[in-house]
Amino acid sequence: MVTLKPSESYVRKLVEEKVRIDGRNFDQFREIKIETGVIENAEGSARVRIGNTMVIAGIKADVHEPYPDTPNEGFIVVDCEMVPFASPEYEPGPPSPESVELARVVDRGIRESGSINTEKLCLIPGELVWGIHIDLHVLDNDGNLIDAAALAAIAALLTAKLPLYDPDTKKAVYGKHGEKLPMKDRPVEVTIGKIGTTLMIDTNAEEEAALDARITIATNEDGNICAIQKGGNGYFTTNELEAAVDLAIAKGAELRAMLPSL
Amino acid sequence: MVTLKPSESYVRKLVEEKVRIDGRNFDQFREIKIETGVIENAEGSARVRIGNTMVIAGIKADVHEPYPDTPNEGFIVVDCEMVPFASPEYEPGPPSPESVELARVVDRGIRESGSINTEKLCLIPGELVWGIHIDLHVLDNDGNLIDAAALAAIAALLTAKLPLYDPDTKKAVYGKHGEKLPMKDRPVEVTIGKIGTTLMIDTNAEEEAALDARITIATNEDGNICAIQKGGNGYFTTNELEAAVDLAIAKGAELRAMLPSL
Amino acid sequence: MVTLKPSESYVRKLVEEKVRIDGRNFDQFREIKIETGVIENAEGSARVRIGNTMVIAGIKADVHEPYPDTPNEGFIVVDCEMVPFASPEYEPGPPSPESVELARVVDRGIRESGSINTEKLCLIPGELVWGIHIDLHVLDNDGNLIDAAALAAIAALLTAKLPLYDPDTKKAVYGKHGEKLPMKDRPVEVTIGKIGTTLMIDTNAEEEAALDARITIATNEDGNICAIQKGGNGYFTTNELEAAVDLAIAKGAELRAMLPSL
Amino acid sequence: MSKKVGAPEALIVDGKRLDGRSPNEFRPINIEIGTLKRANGSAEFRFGNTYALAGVMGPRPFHPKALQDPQRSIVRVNYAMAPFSTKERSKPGKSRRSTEISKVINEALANVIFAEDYPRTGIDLFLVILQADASTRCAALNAASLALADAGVPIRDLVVSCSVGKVDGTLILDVAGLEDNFGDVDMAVATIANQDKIVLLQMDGIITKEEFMTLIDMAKKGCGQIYDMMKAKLYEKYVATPAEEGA
Amino acid sequence: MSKKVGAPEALIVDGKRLDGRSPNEFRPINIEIGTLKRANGSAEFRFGNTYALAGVMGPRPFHPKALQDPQRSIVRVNYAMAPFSTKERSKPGKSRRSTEISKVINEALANVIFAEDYPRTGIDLFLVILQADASTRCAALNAASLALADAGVPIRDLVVSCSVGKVDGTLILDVAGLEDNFGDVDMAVATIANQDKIVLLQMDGIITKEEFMTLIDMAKKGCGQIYDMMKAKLYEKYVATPAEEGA
Amino acid sequence: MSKKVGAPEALIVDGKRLDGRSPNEFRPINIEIGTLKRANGSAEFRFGNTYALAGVMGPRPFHPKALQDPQRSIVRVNYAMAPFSTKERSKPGKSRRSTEISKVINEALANVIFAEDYPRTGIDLFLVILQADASTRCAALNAASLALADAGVPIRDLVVSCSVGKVDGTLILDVAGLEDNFGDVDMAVATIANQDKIVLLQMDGIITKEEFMTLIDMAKKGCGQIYDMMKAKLYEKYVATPAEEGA
Repeated sequence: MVTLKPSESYVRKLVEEKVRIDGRNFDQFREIKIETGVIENAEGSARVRIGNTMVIAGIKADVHEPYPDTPNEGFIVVDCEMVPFASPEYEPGPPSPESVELARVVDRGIRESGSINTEKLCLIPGELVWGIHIDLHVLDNDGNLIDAAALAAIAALLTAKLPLYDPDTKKAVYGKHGEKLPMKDRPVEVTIGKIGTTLMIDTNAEEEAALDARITIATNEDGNICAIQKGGNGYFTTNELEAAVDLAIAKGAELRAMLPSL
Repeated sequence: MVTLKPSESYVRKLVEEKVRIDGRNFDQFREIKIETGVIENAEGSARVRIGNTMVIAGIKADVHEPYPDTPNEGFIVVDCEMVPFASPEYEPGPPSPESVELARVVDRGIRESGSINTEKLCLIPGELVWGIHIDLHVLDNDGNLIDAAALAAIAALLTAKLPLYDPDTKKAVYGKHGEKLPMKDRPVEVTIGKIGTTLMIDTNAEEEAALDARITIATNEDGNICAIQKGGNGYFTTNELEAAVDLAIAKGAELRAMLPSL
Repeated sequence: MVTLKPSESYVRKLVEEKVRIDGRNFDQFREIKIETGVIENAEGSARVRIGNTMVIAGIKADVHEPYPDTPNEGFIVVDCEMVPFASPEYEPGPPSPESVELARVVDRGIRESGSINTEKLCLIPGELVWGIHIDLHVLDNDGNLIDAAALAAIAALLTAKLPLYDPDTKKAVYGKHGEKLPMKDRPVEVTIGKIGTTLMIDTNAEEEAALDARITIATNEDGNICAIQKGGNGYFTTNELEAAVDLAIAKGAELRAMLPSL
Repeated sequence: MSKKVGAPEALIVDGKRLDGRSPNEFRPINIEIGTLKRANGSAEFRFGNTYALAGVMGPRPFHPKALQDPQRSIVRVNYAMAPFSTKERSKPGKSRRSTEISKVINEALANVIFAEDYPRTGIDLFLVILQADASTRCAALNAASLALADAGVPIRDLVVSCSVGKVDGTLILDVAGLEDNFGDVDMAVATIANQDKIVLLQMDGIITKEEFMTLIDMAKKGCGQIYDMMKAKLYEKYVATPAEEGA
Repeated sequence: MSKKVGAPEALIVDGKRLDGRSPNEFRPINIEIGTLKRANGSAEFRFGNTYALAGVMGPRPFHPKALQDPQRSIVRVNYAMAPFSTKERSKPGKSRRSTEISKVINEALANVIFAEDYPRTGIDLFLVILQADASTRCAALNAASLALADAGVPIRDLVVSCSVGKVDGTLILDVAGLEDNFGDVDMAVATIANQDKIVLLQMDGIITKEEFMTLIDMAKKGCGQIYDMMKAKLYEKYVATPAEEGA
Repeated sequence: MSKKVGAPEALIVDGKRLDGRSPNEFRPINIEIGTLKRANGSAEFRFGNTYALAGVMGPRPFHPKALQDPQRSIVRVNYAMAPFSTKERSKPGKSRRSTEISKVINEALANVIFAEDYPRTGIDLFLVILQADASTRCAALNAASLALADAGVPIRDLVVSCSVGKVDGTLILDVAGLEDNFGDVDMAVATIANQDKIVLLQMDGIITKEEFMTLIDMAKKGCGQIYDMMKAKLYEKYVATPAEEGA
């Protein structure tokens, strides 16, 4: 059921009084649930709920030619479908800019952290490699989609098993799961929202309607930064950026602790 | 020239009085004309007229890789173009749901009856096969398109000759017709319309505007059913379904008698 | 900055008095500037300005399979992008009919004149050839786009150098320019506009809004015709056609004199 | 026809199907209602590994305005497979198959929706197959009916659907993946509640008239069983819960 | 240039063309008017194996309303090849070629249609090439003119079209398939009736000015012949039939 | 990770970059304003071989009318690569990359455009990369700011942008092509004028917090330098020219 949106100005007024619309602390997540293995047909899958937000990630692997500049490495592709029942604002049709951005930001966290050993995804050097499709299905959008999607993606990857490879047909054999994906890191993304001069994590849909700007910071197992994306029509100062990085590192560690181990 | 549509309610009232708008019996076709070989560039072709409805089917064959799950068999593809001069309701653009449904229902009749021996369309096992394109062009829509299109498709297939295959270039040589298509059966489709509690075949455009529901039943040479599609916003009872099957078998035999022999 | 359009009727009235809106003679070009080598990443490039009209042509070459009917020849492809800042009438999206026509008319002048020795673009007979992409970017449209685009295309081709071909990878190596393109002719296109009974060359945007018809005539080095395209909602008489051909040959020679030599 | 790649030796062994079921037995059926928070109504329906999720948006003002129907709500159905729902990844986006299935599901539901109660509006049904193991259109249609009920859209009664078929010469209920791929006949049927009103019917494969009539009978009985389960679940959710009493 | 794959030895042998015609001779021309029942006007035009079918829908209210022209009817032309019209199957849908041909046919017809008689309406011309053996745009344009007349759309006069060309050094009328593929010059011309008003002109291939002027002359004469045939057929259909007398 | 195909031996040799620059040095910057005649405003911006062209159309009435915003102008940004801008030809048309870049550039400019001054209108910014050698979004954004100023669209101040990065362990300003392809970190930053207001920030690659803060500092200084150049060029064009005095 749709909840009535408190007006943007009400959210902003509360924030000025240092209160969040749902009573949380500014550095506090809503309840997070991670379920893996929810889709048997997928090589790996995860359903992540952050409050009322729900995203499913499914991993499919297939045999492909490598990209010309990395002839001995497999590759990943991230796609995002925002199912139109996830938000009254969504419409059927080609991916919106928001959907494209989401997929690309999740992709960068996984790719730039080096979390997948793509060299181990090579089947025949220069000829055939595993292509890993990460499909994100946004099923319920109550804010903070990027963090939920990134979390679903890495949880699905960490529990994924490749299909078998049949050297005779040079094709994948599905339904008989083989080795685990060669994972090297567990990047997570934390998005920090800004309303007025206040920073907060895990914004819900009401808060996002009132947001000045947001910044998504992906961090890796070492606590280093591996990707950043600023969004929204506002700005960040240097001090705000530093505070955001600190939040991302600390809260990223919290998220990582919920993930399956490497 | 466009004919004025009698109102839907007038058609329905007549049917209650057991009269059709054009005076036919409920189990009576309009005049049917089947001409084959109307397009010389096609491997096979047929123009079918049922009353004022006119459909052309053209067969083109080309050399393709087989589908992975049938490596030693050729395949068929059915496409439908509803040319926008065929009805005031048609518009240029991507195929409408009606057009997609038509192509798929015609496809199923041909495919499920096993009418084409796809194994004989294999050129090099696992490598190259004949792909048979059946293109349906709806030129005039005065109702009962599915039956007309299915009839045009099977008439075109029955009279089609494959191009020659050049083993050196592994390509088709057009313009020099080779063997006939390996046909095994002559499926036809009969669509039964329902207005109120009355069933009827070969509905014209006026009747279709007043239709509650319709059911298309494909039957084969043996008088068995090989595909069914119910359409429209209404329902059929079990008794109505049985009556529809009986009509489809009896009337299907009539249609089949007009076709070229196997 | 946008200039205010004089009304169509004013342009026509002036023409009746044998005067052009910008004071030129009817057989006189505006100032023409041709710069080549403006895009280093391209194999060849040219920026052409005719008055306020500006078009950039960029040449890219890549290794492709040949077309089936010319197994031992390379090929050309011409594409046109009318950037929406070039005219208040342009919109983002798929190419307009005007854009498609422009690309095809430029293509025909180059192709039909035999200006490129496509046999010399063969790398492995029947297997691999150079495909030459000519991309036209219309940046400012103040009329006479076709002549400007054709001029940019041939200037870019005449100064283009192929990438190196690596026989091991069967791929192009970019950034290390190899041989010049095998050019045999220097076709140019001259478009003659008609307002009332007056013919004129190099119409500007104001004149084009008032045009009855236009005809584009491509001529080659020998002064013969190699492609013609009539456009617009009006007609030409035989006498007008003859006068147009004479103009195209004479003015084509003027344009050709501005081009790099073969 | 030659055996297809991947076909099992037999689909019925000692009277039992590959997953151990008897011919006239459903796979485990799982129903959840109201699983989505932002949709106006939602439901999940599973036949074994076939997993469908339905969400309803609306009734809401239809856009663009020029296409509103002043007499009734415009119902649109969008059936789609998640890319990870199948063994080989399904390409996202509309296919001819999904267009056809959306159409027949829409026509089936048209029998029960009081669209005339909401002129100028649109009701959008989005049906997502999260996992596919045959009978996906039946699962999607059942989820759709429940989602409409959950959204409070007035309907005459629930449309319910199941599949029947023929494998190795045996007539079966609730066709599963391998039975669909390698069997003889696959037929999807939907009825209004447990009434003799068939609102969806699609069949592939060769069959005699007698077999067809038997399958219709099996399907109607199957639909009746599903109707009972769906009603029970709605009752449990909307009537039997203390939360509702307090409302 | 090397000989193209499939090219015949010669296109002219003993002064005769491959199909036995003399250089200045048409293929058999076949005209049918009013072949479609649901279109507002229709016609077929054949040059030998080239077979074009035209249908007119309208004048009818233009949609969307916001784009109506309060001064005149908006004429749209849609030229398309049936997939089975060519030896190798043509992919359905718009191509750059079909876009260009639709544009030049529209411009040619703009010379004769009294579009200002029907403000706020649209006139849609759908031209289908059922079989292609060169000169398809000429056949389509002739069919279009006749379909407009059949629809009762007021026109100044018929636009008529034929092709001319040059093969093996010989100037020819009505270019056929192999002559188009392997000849030197192909030129499509259209005139208003038998007047010296050229409303469509497209040429490919190298030619001198003198040859060009000769081709223009041949084309005009050819168009005149076609004009007579088209007028005769219209007369036969609309004036000479007893049915009309009774009306 | 194995070395990528085409990677140079080293990106920094003797403290100098491949093109001879020191780490904190820009490539030659070239700015032209008002290069287009038909656009309402235009500008070119080059970092070395990276060559961006921006044109503004509007403010002009927004179409379709139903989507006009009665409170403000709707700003649309369209970033695109010319097919010949890259070594391997770029396929024309929208890509996911161009969609994302258009979005972040739009959000950056939203900080400065007084969109509320032009209700019911649209402002369209078309950004074309004519040649790509990394930092294309920065060049495009700088060109966009200048084109807005040239068009007379009221803005709070110029948005200015540059890239920073890390190659071979060294932090650098203004990332060029090979440094982007084979370096460790690439980061695009934009600020409002020379203020501590970061309106665009995208980073790829692994970096510590300390390095990140240093890069932010380098980027802000770089943006300040570009701001001075852009202002000087605007002054030169609009204030210092005798033509303006006469106006």
